[in-house]
Amino acid sequence: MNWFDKISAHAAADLAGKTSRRSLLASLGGVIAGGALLPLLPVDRTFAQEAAEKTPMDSKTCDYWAYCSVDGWLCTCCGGTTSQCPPGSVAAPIAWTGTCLNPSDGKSYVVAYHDCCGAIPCKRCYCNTNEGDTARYQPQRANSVSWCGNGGAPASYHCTTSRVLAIAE
Amino acid sequence: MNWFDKISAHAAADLAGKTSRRSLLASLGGVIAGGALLPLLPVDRTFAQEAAEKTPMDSKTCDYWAYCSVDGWLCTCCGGTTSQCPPGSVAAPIAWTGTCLNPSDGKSYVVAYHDCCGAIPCKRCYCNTNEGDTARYQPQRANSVSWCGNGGAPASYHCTTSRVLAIAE
Amino acid sequence: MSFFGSERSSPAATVAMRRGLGLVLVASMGAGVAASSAQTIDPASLPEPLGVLVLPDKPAGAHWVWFCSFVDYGHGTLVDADSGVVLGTLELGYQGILPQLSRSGDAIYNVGMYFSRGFHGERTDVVEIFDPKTLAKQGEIEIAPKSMRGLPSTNLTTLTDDDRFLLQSFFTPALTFGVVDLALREYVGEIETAGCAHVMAAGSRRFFSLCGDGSLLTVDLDNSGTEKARQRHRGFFDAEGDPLHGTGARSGDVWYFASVRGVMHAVDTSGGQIRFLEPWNFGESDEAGVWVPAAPSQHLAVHTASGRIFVLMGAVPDLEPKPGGYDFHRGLGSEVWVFDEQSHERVDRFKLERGYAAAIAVSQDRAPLLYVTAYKFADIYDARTGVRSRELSDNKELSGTQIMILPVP
Amino acid sequence: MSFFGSERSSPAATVAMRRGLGLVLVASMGAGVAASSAQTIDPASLPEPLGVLVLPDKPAGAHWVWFCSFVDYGHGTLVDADSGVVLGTLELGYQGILPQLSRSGDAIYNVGMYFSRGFHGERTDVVEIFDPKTLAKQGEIEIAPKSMRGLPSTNLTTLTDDDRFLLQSFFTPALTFGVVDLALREYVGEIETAGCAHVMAAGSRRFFSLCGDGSLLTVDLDNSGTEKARQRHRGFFDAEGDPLHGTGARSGDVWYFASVRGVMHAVDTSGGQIRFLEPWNFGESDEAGVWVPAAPSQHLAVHTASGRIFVLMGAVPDLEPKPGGYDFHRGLGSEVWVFDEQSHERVDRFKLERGYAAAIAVSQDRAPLLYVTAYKFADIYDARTGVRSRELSDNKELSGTQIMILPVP
Repeated sequence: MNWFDKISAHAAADLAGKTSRRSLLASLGGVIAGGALLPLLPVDRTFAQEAAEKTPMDSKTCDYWAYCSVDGWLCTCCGGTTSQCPPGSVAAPIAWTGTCLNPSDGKSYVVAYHDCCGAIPCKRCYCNTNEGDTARYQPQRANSVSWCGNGGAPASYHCTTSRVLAIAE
Repeated sequence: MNWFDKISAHAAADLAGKTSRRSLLASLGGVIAGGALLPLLPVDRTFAQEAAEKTPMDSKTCDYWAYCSVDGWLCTCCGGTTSQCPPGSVAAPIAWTGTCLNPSDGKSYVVAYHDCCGAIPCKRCYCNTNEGDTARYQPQRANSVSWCGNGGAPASYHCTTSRVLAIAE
Repeated sequence: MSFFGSERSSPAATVAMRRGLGLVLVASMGAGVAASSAQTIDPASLPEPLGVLVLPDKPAGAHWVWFCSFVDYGHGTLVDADSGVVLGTLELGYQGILPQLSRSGDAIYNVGMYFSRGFHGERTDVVEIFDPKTLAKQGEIEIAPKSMRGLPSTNLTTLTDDDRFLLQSFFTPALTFGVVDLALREYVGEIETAGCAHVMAAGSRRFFSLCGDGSLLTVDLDNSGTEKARQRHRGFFDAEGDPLHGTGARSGDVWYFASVRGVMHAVDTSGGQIRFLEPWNFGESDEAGVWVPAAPSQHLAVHTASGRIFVLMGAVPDLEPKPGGYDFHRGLGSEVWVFDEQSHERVDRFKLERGYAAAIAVSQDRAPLLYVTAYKFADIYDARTGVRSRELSDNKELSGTQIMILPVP
Repeated sequence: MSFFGSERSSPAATVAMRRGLGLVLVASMGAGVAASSAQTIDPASLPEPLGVLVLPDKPAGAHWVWFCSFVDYGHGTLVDADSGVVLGTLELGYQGILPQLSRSGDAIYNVGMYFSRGFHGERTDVVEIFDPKTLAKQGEIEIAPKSMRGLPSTNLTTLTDDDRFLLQSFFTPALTFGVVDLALREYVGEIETAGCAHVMAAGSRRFFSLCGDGSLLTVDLDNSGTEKARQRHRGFFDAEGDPLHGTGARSGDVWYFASVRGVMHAVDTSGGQIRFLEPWNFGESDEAGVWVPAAPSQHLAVHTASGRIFVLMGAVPDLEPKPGGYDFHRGLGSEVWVFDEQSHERVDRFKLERGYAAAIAVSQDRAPLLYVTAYKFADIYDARTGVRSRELSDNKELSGTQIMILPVP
C-alpha cells in the first residue's frame, strides 16, 4: 500500500471514527503551502502520533507547543533553532504572531513566527497548525502568506522559527 | 509497502533470479540524471513490464524502439512528439546519437536525441536506456550530459526527442 | 563538432511537423493511437525534420485546463481533459500561482517573481506575456518587487473585464495592489488599501477587495489605470465571528465567498453598484462531523449557465477554538457539494473517489467537467453526475504538487 | 505595520544565540536532547533574541559531510554524521553538483549556473564564494557560460592543490576547461582539449584529463593560470573495448579509475611525472551475475591512511551488447567492495542494507565512515566493518534526490 492509499484509508477511517479528523485535515491541507514535500513525513508522523503520544517538548515535531500556528518548514530541522535562523539565511524582521499554550507551566505565550529567507527552500519537517490563523485582510496573524520579502529580508522562503515574545496577557 | 520497499524486494528477487537485473539497474540508475522523479513511475513501469509484454511501439513508454539510448524525460509526455519539441521550448540543434533496432522491419536506425531546452524541467516519463552510451571524453554518443546550451539553445533542460535520421549502414 | 547532427530548427521544420510523416504515428495530440501497431518507416521521410510544436486551435467542445503546481518554481500544465494528453507547460516563477488568460485569447500573462541566482540574488517581479499558441515568451513588464507569495489563491491577480489592466496583490506587509497597463505594457503604479486583500474584477475599470473590518472596498480606475475613486461598503461579512475565505468565485456580475463556518456571502456588482445578497447557511453536521468549506486554496466554483455553485467540503470534529484560536478552516475536502444559485438548495453531493482534495474548478460549457486536484493527482469528473472520468498522475501527465486549476474558456 | 514584531536581526542577536537561554533547550547542534522534558521559561529571557546561527568549529573527531541533491536547482546539506543533525544547507544552482572546499578551510566555492528568470531568461555562470562558518555568500566571479551539466560527477570541477585556481569542465559540445584565479577573483580563460573530459588536480599548477583515444592529457599552468605546457600520455586505457568511468578517486598522488568491465587503472602523478600503474581486474561473477562498478555518479572512494579502495558494485546478467551497444555500465550498486591499494586483494565485501545505492564516499580520519546515498535516503556505515550506524531520510534530515557526497576534511 503506497502512502496515498494509506492517506485514503486513514481518511476513511477518520471519517468513520470522527477521531482526529481535524489533525488529518490540517496536516494535509498544509502540505499545499509547503508543497512538493511528498512523500510526506509530516503526514506519516501525524498518523503515528495519533496512535502514539504527543511530543509538545520536541522542537523537531509539529507537536512542539510553540508551533501552534506554523505553516512551513521547521528551522530546527534546517540547521537553526526555534528562534535562530540556519546559517546562510536571513531572518525576516517582521513576523506573524500566535498565542500558544505551554503545557509545562499552563501559561499561554505570544509567539512571533519569523521566516528565514534568502536561501533554498529547506523542505524538511513541514508543519501546518493553524490556531488563530487569519485571512490575509487581517495579516498580522496570517500564516499562509510568505513573510520573506518584508522589512528588507530577501523574498525566497527557507524555513520558519517560533520565537517566544512574552507571556500572553 | 512503499515503493522503496518494493524496489528492495524486487532487487532481492532479481538478484536471486538473475532475471531482468539489467533493466532494473538501468532504470534506477537513470533516475539520478532525471532526479527528483520520485515516486517513480518509470520504475514502476519497468517492473510492470517485466511481467507484462514490452511496448516497443508506444512512444510514451521507455520500451519504444527508438528510445534505446535516452536519459531524460520523454517529450511525448510533455506536449511534443518523438521528433518535435513541446510548445514553448527550443530544440537543441546538436544532439547525441544512438543506433536502435526497429522490430517492425528488423532494421537498425540512427537516432538523434535532441534535447528540448529553455523551459521548465518536464519531469514526466523519465527513461534511462543506455545502449551505446559513452563516457564524456567520447561525447558524440554520451547521453548523461545535458545538450541544452549547445549550438545556441538555452541551457535549461526540458525533455528529449528521439529523431530518426537514417537507416544504419 | 562536425560529426554531430546539427540541423537547426527552422520555420520550415516547424511547419513540417504538420506533414503526415509515415513515421510519426504516435502524435502527441488528439485521442488514442494504436500503440502496439507495427511501425514501418518510409526511407524518403528521413531524416525526420526537427521542430517545435505549436498548439492547434481549441476544437469546439474540447475541455482544456491548466493545472498549476506549487512551490519553488511553479508551473502550469495544459491538459486536454477529454483525452488526458498533455499539450504543453508554462513556467510561472518563484511560488508561481496561475496564469491569466485574456478574454480575446491572444495572450497569456503571468506575474512572475524571479531571483538573479536561483533562490538568492536580486529579486525581479515581472508580468510575462506568452503567446497562447506557441507558449513562447513575447515580452515582460517589470513591476514593483512586492508581489504577494505563499499559499495560492485564484484571487491574488486579475485582469479587468476588458483585459486592459492587470491587478496584482502586493504584501510588504502593507496590503496594496499593483496596476499594469497591458495595452501600453507599462507598470502604472500602486494602489493603497487600508487593510484589504484579494482582488476581484467588477467591470472594465473597477475592482473590489475584502477588508479586515468586514467591509468591501471598491476602487475605480481611470483610463490610465490610476485610482479615480474608492468606496468602502460596510457590513459585507463578520470579520471576527465568521470571516470569509479570500478565494471567491464569479458568476456573471455576482461574486460568491464562503465563510469559514459555512455561510455563503454574495455580492452583485452589476450596473456599477454594490449590492450584498442575503447570506445563507450551507454547512451541515452529520455522523462524519461538521461540514465546512475545505479551503486550502480553491474551494469554490460556479457553472454560470446552469446556476450551480460547487463547494469543496470537509468534515471536522467541531468548530470549537483551540487555546490559540480555531484551526478547522484550512483542511482538505472529501466531498463536493452542489448548490443552486437561485434557490440555495443543495442539489447534489459528490463523494470524491480519492477521499481528499485541495482544489476544484468547473468548465463553463454545456457538458461541464469538474476538475479536482489532490497534490500528486488530478481527477476529472462529470460536473453533472459526479462520476470520475479520468485520473492524471505525477510523472505521467503531471509534475509537482497540483493545487490550482484554470479551465480554458 | 507597527503592531507586528519588528525587531531586526542584529549582530548582537547573532551573538546572543550563544547565550544559554533557559528556553532554547532544544539546540540544533550536538547530540540528543531530552525531547520530552518539561520546559520552563524564565520571563526575564523574553523576548527571545532573533538571530542567525553561525557554524562552530568542527570538533576533533567529528564527521561532517555534505550530501548534495540533484536536478533543477541543486543544494548541499551539511550533516553531522555522528548525530544525524543538519547543520546547514547551501544552494548550488541549476543542476548544481558539489561545492569545492578549500584546504585552508576559509572558503567554500560553488560553480553555479543561473537564469535571470527561473528556468528561462539570460544564463550566467559564476563561481560563488561562501563563508564556511556563516554559509553567507561573499562574492562571485563570472565565468564563460559554458559549464557542463547533466549527470553529476566528482571530477567535473577541481581546485589546484594550493587552492589558487579553480578548473571547471565546459561543454559546448567542444570539451574545454575554464580557469578561475581564486586569489585575484578573476576568470582567467579557457583551455582547449582535443576530446578530453573530467578534470583531476595533480599538483599546484597541473591537472590532467581523460581522452577519447585512451590517453591521459596533462596541462601545466603558469602562475597566472594560463596554459604553459601540455602533454598527451598514450595508452592509459582501452577507450573502445573497456573505457573508464570518468569519476575517479585520489589517494595522495595516485588517482584510481575503474573501467566499465571492472578493471582498475591507476596513475601516479608524483614528482611531476605521469606513471601508469599496472591495471588489475577486480570484477567477478557469481550466482547473482557479473559484478561491475555501479557508476551512475560516484562509485569510487579511497581511505588513504589505511590504503583501502571502496568500489560500489552491482550485478548485471552479462556483459553482452544490446543491438545499439552495451548498456550495463550505469546501474545502481548493491554492495561495496573493499580492496587493498598495495595487494589489490579484496579485503571486504559489504552488502548494503537498502539493496541499492547511487554514490559512496569515505571520511579520512582514523575511525572512517562510509557514506552511501540512495536518492531519497543516505546511510552511514562504519567503513571498517560495513555496519550501518544511521539512516537519513527525505523531509527529515534531507531534501531532494541525494547523489553526491563530500566529506569535510
